[in-house]
Amino acid sequence: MRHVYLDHQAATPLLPEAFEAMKPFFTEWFGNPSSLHEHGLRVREALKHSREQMAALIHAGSPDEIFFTSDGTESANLAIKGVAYANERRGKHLVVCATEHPSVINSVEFLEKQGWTCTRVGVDAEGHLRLQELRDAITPQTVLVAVHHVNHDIGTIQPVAEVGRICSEKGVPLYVDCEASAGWLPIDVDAWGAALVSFSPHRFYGPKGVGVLYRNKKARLVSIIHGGVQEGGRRAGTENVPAIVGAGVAAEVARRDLEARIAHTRELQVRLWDGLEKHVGFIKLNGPRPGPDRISTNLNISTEFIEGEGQLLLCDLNGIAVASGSSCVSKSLKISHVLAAIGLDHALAQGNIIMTLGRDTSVEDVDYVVQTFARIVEKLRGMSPMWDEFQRGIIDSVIRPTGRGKSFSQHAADVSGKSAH
Amino acid sequence: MRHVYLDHQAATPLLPEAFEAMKPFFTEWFGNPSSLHEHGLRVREALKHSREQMAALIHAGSPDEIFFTSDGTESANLAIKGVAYANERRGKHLVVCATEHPSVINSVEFLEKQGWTCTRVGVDAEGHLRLQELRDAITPQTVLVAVHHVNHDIGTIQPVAEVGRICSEKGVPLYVDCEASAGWLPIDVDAWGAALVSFSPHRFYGPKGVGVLYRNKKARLVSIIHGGVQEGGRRAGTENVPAIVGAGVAAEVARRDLEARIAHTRELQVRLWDGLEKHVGFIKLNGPRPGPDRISTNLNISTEFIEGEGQLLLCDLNGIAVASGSSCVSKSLKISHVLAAIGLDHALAQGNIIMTLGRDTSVEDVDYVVQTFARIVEKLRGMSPMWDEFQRGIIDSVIRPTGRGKSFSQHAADVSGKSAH
Amino acid sequence: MSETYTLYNSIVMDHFMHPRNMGDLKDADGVGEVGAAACGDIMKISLKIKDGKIEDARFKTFGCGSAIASSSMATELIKGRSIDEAMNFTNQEVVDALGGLPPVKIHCSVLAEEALKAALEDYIRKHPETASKLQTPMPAAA
Amino acid sequence: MSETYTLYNSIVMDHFMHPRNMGDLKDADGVGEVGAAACGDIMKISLKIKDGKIEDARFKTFGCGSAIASSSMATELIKGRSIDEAMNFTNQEVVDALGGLPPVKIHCSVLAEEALKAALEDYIRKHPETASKLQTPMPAAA
Ligand SMILES: Cc1ncc(COP(=O)(O)O)c(C=O)c1O
Ligand SMILES: Cc1ncc(COP(=O)(O)O)c(C=O)c1O
Repeated sequence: MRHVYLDHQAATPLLPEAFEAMKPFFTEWFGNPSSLHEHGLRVREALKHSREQMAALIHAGSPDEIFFTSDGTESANLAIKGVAYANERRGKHLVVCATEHPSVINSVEFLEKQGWTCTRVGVDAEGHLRLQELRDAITPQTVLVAVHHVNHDIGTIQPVAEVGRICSEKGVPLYVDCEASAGWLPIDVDAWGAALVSFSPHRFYGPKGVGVLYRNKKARLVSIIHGGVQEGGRRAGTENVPAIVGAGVAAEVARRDLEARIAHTRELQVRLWDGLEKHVGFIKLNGPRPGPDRISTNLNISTEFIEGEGQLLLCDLNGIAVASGSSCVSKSLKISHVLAAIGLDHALAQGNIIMTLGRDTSVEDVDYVVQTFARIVEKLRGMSPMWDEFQRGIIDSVIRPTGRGKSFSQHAADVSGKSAH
Repeated sequence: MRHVYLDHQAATPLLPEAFEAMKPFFTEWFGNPSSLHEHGLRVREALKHSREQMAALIHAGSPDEIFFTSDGTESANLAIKGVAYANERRGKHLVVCATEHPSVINSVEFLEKQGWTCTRVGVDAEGHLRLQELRDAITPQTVLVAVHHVNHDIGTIQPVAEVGRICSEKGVPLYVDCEASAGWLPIDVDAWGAALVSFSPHRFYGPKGVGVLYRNKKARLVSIIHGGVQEGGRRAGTENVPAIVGAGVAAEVARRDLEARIAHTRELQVRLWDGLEKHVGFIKLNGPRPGPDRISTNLNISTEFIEGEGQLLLCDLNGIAVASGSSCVSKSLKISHVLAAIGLDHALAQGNIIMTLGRDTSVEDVDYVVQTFARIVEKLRGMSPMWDEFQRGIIDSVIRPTGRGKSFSQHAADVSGKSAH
Repeated sequence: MSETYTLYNSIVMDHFMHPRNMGDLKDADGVGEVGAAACGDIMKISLKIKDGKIEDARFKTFGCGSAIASSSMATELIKGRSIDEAMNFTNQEVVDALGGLPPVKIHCSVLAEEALKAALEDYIRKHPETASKLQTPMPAAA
Repeated sequence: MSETYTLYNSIVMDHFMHPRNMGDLKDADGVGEVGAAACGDIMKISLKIKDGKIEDARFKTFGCGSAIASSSMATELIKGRSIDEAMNFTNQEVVDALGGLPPVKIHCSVLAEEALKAALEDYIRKHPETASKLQTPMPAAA
């Protein structure tokens, strides 16, 4: 059986060259960067080099603006809370996009419990932030605007440069979560006028266990993990040296291969979506069409009349690894707040699958997925009472309405006695 | 030149068997544990196994009581803030020992800025927590008592079981920072009645990038890094799978080798201190004598009339890696707050060196260190105006007072115009 | 696929991959369709009842793997039972027969119980004469 | 030791490992001993002065590597200078000659300057006749 990994948004294999670079730091150069002797100083050099590699990837002015954390989540927490706490006396208002990742949304909710207020700016049906709404949301008390570069769920590329212009006009620092874009799209912190940018190298073939936070020297930031004076006093705790070294290599390779990676995945993305659209009926692409508004790696699709987990399981049984709902929170089995924010019909949100391509995905992989997925959908529709009821005109399709029957949501509400949403 | 690594408190080399276990998780089993497909489920199993290994090391009742963080610092932050926030409505008072690690002390200081109050319980001249003072410090508003097992600086073993009895009598949860003891001393969370225990496998030959927090099911704890639902909702963020796997192996080996490690390092500790005491005059051991009150790996010594960094540098130039002051904060070059808390004379705090032994340290290593250190001290005293002035009766020794001359501190104050402390 | 790393145990996976009694019954004597508001799953069970006994059962399910497995198992278990026995059927039987479900998925077995009860109620509604013979009082409509 | 990984640059390391002018001068014409309250370092400089010129200089230092290197370098730089020139000596000369110091260690070079000035003041105190000839006014005592 063919094995096709289409969950690059959740994890990527470590680059062999990154692993090679990491190896000596486990058993040989194992020192603590805080130590003042040879063992410490050697690894301190290695951290410095990685900082330079990170700075280059995002066009940061100086490696001193790069801080290492443990992952993208911690970087997001540090950006949000670290700026909020640092500016507590200036104001206690934040503005975020409604479709931020939970690491941003939940950090904000935590601050709200501590007396901050937050405005969540809505998105259109394709997930684009409403710029005017954002502009209007900023008040003299606003100390931070947070907008992600690419949506982790539906692949929408946000107008970050425009947001940056609004922020600099209003004099409010901008934080951009680049977890879903770093290594896959060009990032230029200066061109955007971003005060903070976060990302995590494990999303572009770096190791797990390290996150990055860029902070422009002018932006005020206090630490949220307290202790020693590591990372310029902004992140206490013994640095994960091997991972930081490997992450540096991954950043360098990503920078070198960026154009090729984009071209390769874009071609496959188009082929995959075209194939699915052709061979699976009643299927919808969530987020923008493949093109300048969508990252080249992500396809978020809704297949009508069947549910997502079954699709995921049958994919897995056929060697295909995919995600459903919001990849990072799929454990909770809740429908992603992103799909809710774009106003996706409940019937379609239920049948959600996310496929994310990578540098090793091939044309053959894509063709196998199209074929296999069409069979899977057929099988699941054969089991689904909704498909049957659609055939019999009892319920209607959302994707291609026939004008016959009631809506899925209405039907679901009728049989469950409660509203489905 | 012989190379002797005596900074095991700052870092240890990764066990080869731990590294072997980690390897496949970088490039082959690279999945995200949150993923519902094969790649995710495989690594989810691996996390579970490591949790069992951690639970066994500290005699935890269930692997579900083990949470993975990024390091000991984060674990300490989570223990302190996570309990404080969870019990906010019950009370806002904490009790900690004055000689806790900065990750505890600075977490507490952060909470103090947010309206909590904290009592710091003093220690005696050897660093033992004053039990009666601790008992008196607990009020009906106290929501947490934090006491470390072993002091990171001077190796004092605290009467944790007694503290546990006081805490259960008073009905207050106890958090024990075991960073400096885990893997080197037996830990029994149930016998202690500890609600929370933290440690970091990189201190006992595990990898960097992972910390552990044990939390008894009955203790209330909320998360401090917000985002996804990883780690039972108590620590969001993609898990550092390879490190967690390697840490499990390190815990298992530590448990197996514990007795042997203790016996080996104790023998070397005694030999090293005896040798230094014999060959270097005017030298003092800080903390308890080698024996039941001191961890077997640590020697914290003060050498009179010379300063610590020079000793450290000359050691390094002779292939010997040691620490000075508080190993984790030596970058700041400040005298450790632990040495201040035991009331160590400023003259002695200045000349502070910490040597920590490991499983690979040999008798020959120790003898080389004794010899070399004696030469280093001689060289530095030859350069020191204080040594000269002591010979001439202008200043006196703290360690072996002659009754002639003024104190070092007085002299330092006279020449600098300000008090030296 | 790996044999070892699956989301559910091997019984659940088997019922998901090879569902028993999947489909509709042409001349069903009772049909129940229920939905779970919490997760959005929908389950439909059709029964063939003769001489007070469940002769045949079929299901259709819109839902996750454990929902499909739960309805497959429920229809297997229920065949051959009397209406009275069927009225006392509980989701725990499904859970046990499946060798356990993850805690977050127990509601799938509850849905199977509800679909079965709804089908039985439908039958009783259509055959009021059977109601009086029941030992178990009819549950209030869901 | 590694050649590459040292706390200070190679000039500083060289002056730390092989300090120049270490010791005391038997018949010193001026001696200054100063301490840094911040870090606890203590530095002592002795001068031999003839015909208004610093003929020889020696140091003793209780302090970190950069303090030892700073005093070694300061004594090297100062030899042969006139009292007037020496009075204008600044710590920056030490920093530059050492090829730079970490920011947190700049105070070591300041201490060297202070020790030198203290020694000069001691000389002038003992030789009040020289004071009038000075172009640089004597700094206020530290
Ligand atoms: C007692 C103690 N607690 C906590 C820490 C912090 O641990 P880590 O360096 O793993 O973040 C240390 C570090 O040395 C320590 O000694
Ligand atoms: C946009 C975005 N931000 C933040 C995160 C959290 O990153 P991590 O999983 O590295 O903690 C994710 C995770 O997928 C993400 O997609």
